[in-house]
Amino acid sequence: MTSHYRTRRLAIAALTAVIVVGLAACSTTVPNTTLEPKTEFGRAIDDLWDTLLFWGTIVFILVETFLIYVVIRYRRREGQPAPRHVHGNTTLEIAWTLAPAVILAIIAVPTVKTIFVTQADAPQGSLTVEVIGHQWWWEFRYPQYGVVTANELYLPVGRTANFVLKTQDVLHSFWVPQLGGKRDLITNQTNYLWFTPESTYVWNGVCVEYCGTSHANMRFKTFVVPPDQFEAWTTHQKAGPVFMAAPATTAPAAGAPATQETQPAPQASAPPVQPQTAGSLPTFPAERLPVYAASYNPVPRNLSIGDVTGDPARGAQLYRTAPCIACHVVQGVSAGIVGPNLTHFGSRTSLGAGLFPNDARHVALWIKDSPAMKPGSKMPPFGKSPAMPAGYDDQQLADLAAYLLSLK
Amino acid sequence: MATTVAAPPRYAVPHTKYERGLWSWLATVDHKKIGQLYLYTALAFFLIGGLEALIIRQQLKGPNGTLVSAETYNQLFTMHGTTMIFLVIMPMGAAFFNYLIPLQIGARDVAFPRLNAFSYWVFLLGALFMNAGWLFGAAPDGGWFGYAPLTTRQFSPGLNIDFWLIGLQILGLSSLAAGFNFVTTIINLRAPGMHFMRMPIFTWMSFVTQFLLILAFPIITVAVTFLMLDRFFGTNFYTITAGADPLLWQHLFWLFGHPEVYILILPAFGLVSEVLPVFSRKPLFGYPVMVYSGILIGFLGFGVWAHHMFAVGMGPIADSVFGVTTMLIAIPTGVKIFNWLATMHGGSLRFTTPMLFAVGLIALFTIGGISGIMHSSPPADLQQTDTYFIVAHFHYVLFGGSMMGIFAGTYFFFPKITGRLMDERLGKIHFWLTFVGMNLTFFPMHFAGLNGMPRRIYQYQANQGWDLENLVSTWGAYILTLATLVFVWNFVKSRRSGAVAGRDPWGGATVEWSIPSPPPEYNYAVIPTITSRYPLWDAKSPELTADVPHTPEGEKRTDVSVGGKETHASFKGPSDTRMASEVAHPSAHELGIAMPTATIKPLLASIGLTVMFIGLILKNNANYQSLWLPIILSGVAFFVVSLYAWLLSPLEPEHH
Amino acid sequence: MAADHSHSQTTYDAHGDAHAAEHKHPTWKTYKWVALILFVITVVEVWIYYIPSFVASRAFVPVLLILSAAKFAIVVAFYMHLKYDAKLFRALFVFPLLIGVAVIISLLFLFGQIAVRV
Amino acid sequence: MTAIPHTTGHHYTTTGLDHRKIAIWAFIGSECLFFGSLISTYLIYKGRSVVGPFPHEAWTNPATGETFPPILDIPVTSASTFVLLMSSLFMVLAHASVVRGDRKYSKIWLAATALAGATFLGFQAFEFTSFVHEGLTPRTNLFGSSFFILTGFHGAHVTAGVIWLITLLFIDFKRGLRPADAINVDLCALYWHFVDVVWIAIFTLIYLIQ
Ligand code: HEA
Ligand code: HEA
Ligand code: CUA
Ligand SMILES: [Cu+2]
Repeated sequence: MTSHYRTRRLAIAALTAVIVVGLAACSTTVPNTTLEPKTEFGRAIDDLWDTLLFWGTIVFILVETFLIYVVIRYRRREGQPAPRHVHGNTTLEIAWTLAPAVILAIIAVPTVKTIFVTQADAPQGSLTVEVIGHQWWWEFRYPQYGVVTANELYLPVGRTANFVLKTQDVLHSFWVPQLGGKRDLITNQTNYLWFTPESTYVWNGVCVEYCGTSHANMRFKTFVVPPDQFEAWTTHQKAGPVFMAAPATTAPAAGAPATQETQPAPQASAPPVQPQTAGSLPTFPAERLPVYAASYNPVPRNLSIGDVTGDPARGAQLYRTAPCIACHVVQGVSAGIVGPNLTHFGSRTSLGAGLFPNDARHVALWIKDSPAMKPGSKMPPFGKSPAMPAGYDDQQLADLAAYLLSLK
Repeated sequence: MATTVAAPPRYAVPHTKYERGLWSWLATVDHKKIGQLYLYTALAFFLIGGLEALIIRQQLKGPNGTLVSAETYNQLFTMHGTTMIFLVIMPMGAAFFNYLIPLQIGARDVAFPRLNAFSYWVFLLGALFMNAGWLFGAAPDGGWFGYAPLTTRQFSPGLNIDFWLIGLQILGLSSLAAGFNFVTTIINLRAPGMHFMRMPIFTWMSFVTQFLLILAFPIITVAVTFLMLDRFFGTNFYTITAGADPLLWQHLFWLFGHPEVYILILPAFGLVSEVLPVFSRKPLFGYPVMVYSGILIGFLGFGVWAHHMFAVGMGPIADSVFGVTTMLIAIPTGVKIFNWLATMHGGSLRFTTPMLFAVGLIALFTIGGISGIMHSSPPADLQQTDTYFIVAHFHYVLFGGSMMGIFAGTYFFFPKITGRLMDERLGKIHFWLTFVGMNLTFFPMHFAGLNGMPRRIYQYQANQGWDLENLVSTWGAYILTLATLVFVWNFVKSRRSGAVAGRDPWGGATVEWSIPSPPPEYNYAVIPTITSRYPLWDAKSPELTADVPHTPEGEKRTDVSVGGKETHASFKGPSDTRMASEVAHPSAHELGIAMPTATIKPLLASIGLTVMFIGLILKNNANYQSLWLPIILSGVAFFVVSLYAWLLSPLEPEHH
Repeated sequence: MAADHSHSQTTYDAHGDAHAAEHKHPTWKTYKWVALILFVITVVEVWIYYIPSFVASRAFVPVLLILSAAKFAIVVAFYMHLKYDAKLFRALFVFPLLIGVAVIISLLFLFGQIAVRV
Repeated sequence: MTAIPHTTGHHYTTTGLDHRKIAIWAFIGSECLFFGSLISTYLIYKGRSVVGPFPHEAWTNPATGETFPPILDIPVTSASTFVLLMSSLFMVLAHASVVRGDRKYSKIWLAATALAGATFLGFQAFEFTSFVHEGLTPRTNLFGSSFFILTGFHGAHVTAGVIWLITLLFIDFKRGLRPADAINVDLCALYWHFVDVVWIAIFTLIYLIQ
């Protein structure tokens, strides 16, 4: 019945809980933390956060300690004098009306400053990246380079990236926690967001506006690379698919409808590009990705495929007539614009907007039954099944996968 | 004009078939019965909403949870949020409005008893409609604020959103009707001498809440109507191909949505302000300021809605304005917190269960408020919005604020409602489990959010730095489940066999404690004349109110009837061992008090209304191509007929 | 909403006005004058609508707003006898009206604002 | 007269005002926000329609090449506005007659009010049908949606008012409206005038301002 002991014990318990979880928060096991910003934008916010946290903590400590004091000090005891009966005290009340006002003023001033700083126009000569949200994947366009890619964002370190945010369908929100605040992708509206990555690394990005069934599976990766690697990467991405280099001449501008800004790859340059970038594709090879940036979601138990090895060449033939071409761009081969651009599919580390490793087995399974791999996926299943006797058999699936993965 | 029964006229005997059994509930127009209906319904939905939360937590206990599918999960969090807000806390508020306001202002019923019944039945049917989606495996899945265009037919072709929209529409009608009713009641049925500044603080906060209701709900009604027309009749309000602006929905929704959150908290504040003085044996510190701060909170509440939209790109000016107006709300709210502390300071605190929950609210709501201020700074919010940091904030204000206040109120007024006390031991267990479980569940969410965990995700990958926080949260939820079961057990048990309370088990200060528990149908045999804010303390222990300005010159101190000895300060258990209901009370009829006649018509009207909406939802179902319109029309007809029957029949038995 | 004392005030005022309403209540004459004024204002509104030069001028919108506000106020004051009735009703109507107008204005600002962002 | 409550005659009320009159003013206050939202929506979407027809400008469909005149028809609407204004006059006269206990005129003015309201609805029906013929439906564009729903809701309010008036008229014929019933007419009048002032706002904001 001595609830003030309880209260004290509780306060201690709560405190330890805070410390435990707090430590967890500060340790290096928080790859998506918002508290170790890697851009000027992120730091502006972080400074503000420190102010907020400081004053918040002050208020918290004042209120709670006074509460605990009162609770302990004024518990009803035997033979305790009858309470004094103040019904109010104007000076006091004015005091604790003004005190918060002052604190809020201290918070408000830097807040407004930061608002105008972070929402100013992006500096000249910054890299423009168009971010287009789709249910449930990301399209990234580099108009200045005529590059179109999906779900993996490349940024040069030290150069301001100015994001132009649009959406194909519903609302989404673009967020790389370590690089700064988020901004929504609003239908019939263009939003802007810019920051300057300060160190080369790979960060996770997510969609943070609920956008339907697979909102949780709308992820992407951000590779911040040295400028030269970035240049190399863009040249490479601009070039036709490596595997299809020769045939690409047949349909030079095929990719155009998908990507207005894309100048079709100058064929001459296509072969030379390749050796130069061959071993050193400016990607983090999947196996060398930090664990948090690797994609290794489990495959649904009921979904499997026999272990057949696919043949890229057969896959290539198959692809030309496959339904895939209705939705996907492979520069010089197919021009569908509904799904992600596959021109350099093989150079990506992950599959399905950051869900699975981009390897033969997963790609084959994905083609077999995408909705099973990713709830609500707009890509229909193509594998042979009771429902779809005409669907591809495991061999064909493997061939297609082999071909797509060969598109470095 | 103090009393109303000068030369009582004689009245016809009320229809007895309405007096007991099921009928007495279906046909009741007694604010006390309706209040209880609200209470039980809300408790039931709290269990359901909690169960949904429990499944959510189980799914998120570890990485890549597979308990439920993505589709189910989206339905779960949508219904959890919608249920907790519209089917738990709002009806809990309504329960206390109904039961307490007439008692506290010394009235015999609300201004429009039949409209009051109508409000409840509409609410109940709307709630069932909203949840009917589960039966068709198509529960709403658009989130509790259903952003367009995701909720348009193009992106949500199923029935899910239809259930949500129409359910919301029906619930809105209920809230509006209740709002008009209580505004009128509080303005017009205060007992003689109860000036506004003598009104019990709970009634004051409810008064403010009613204005928030009648001013905020028309806006959501419009927003929802647009979406309904879009989905059922092909208009373009949110059709993106027609150039619609999705922000229209967001602005209209939050224009309602923010006042809504104060609709959720102000009644809780009111309840706590009733509990603290009684168990501190001190008058409420700074009553007038408490009143003004409540009004100010309600008023400011209309000027901050866009703080839910800092990420949509409103531009620096709008962001700054809404950021600052939002911060301002900390001032009146702070005043409340500090005045509560000052009320306890120097008092003689008795830690009964209601008191524990009241103190719990102060401790926990402050945390939620502070995180609220952290959101209110737009750039900072860009890192917080749509993460678990927000989820932490609103559970601290909603659970740590509203629910704590409601629990305090439930334990405090349970004896008045049932005539029996709730078990103190179980009550304390309930409190400590809740307090610990609540913090274990929601405090780690702050860290999960700051570590970049988005909300509304049914799965997350391991090694994102979120595993520990989520594990702790889920264990917290287990403890909360335990706590809730203890509460339910206590509630059921005490209703049957709790200690008999008598009129005034706590030594209360306001008039509702002067009448038997449970009160007779007419509440007050003689309408009391109110001479101060604490009429009972004036009568029983004047020393407590010596310092309170009251009884202006000219008005003599008439003492209100107070229930005998058991109302003495120190709590030694009730001495009156008989239930009020066992004591023979003169019936309203004998006293010649005119009470409204029980009638089923409000229920019928609400059924007509619902049938109408059922017809609408059938519109897009192939099997009902030819039927939906007739159903709607018959619903309308039924509604209109019942309405006329209701309006043209007198409220009370005719004189003769 | 002021102190204890002034509250008793308002309560009783409401009362007083209620009675007063019977005496001070406007007559047929007032009603007909009001009707005439409303009619005239409406005629003016429509008339200026047909003066292209005026429509083009900057004054057009403000003038229309003022005229209709005047009509609005007259009907509310006389036909809804808010001018004569209990102060309470004035509060119940004017407060929401102000919030409503504020909402309209701020929404228009917000949506205009978004349009000019770059 | 507001001091003579009707059904609650023998009940004490704090302010001496009738419950129902307080309630209807609260309702009217609430309606301000309702129509406020509808009007905001119309104004927000003004000029944002991607296809015509438009309220004040002619429009040529680039695809089909057919041209649409400006939709709004000021002369007709001015007429209906005038009718609604007059109905407000009739309403106050009806109320005054009931207060005076003048059975004959109470009936006449109530009928006149209801008739004027019905006429207004007639105008609106005509307006809507002609708009549809000119190619504007609620599904056509943002203007169509926001216009029809705003004015439609106002029309619905007028309809409810007319029904209310007819009910009163019916009672008047059946048992006659006594001065004690003035409150009932008063409530209806308040509602009716409010619907009228809403139209005053709509007429200016939607029809006249281009
Ligand atoms: C009971 C309901 C309730 C209450 C009372 C509040 C109170 C407050 N809320 Fe909260 N809020 C919600 C329910 C509530 N909120 C919900 C449900 C959401 C999420 C909706 C969704 O997205 O699903 C939300 C979201 C939300 C957001 C949007 C976040 C986002 O989505 O990005 C913001 C942003 O400003 C905010 C701010 C505030 C503020 C400033 C207060 C203030 O009123 C708090 C004031 C109180 C205090 C500050 C503490 C006491 C004061 C003192 C001790 C004085 C000294 C203090 C200082 C000087 C700081 N809330
Ligand atoms: C008053 C409001 C309220 C309350 C009380 C709660 C209570 C709880 N909420 Fe809350 N929650 C919201 C309002 C509330 N919530 C809102 C508005 C959202 C946002 C929704 C959205 O994003 O759209 C949300 C979202 C939300 C989420 C985020 C989901 C997501 O974004 O993905 C989570 C996750 O943990 C959560 C957890 C909990 C838990 C564990 C409780 C616990 O406190 C629950 C404790 C109660 C119980 C555990 C009940 C005990 C159950 C039984 C005794 C069994 C019942 C038996 C039968 C029915 C037969 N809630
Ligand atoms: Cu896209 Cu969430
Ligand atoms: Cu808010």
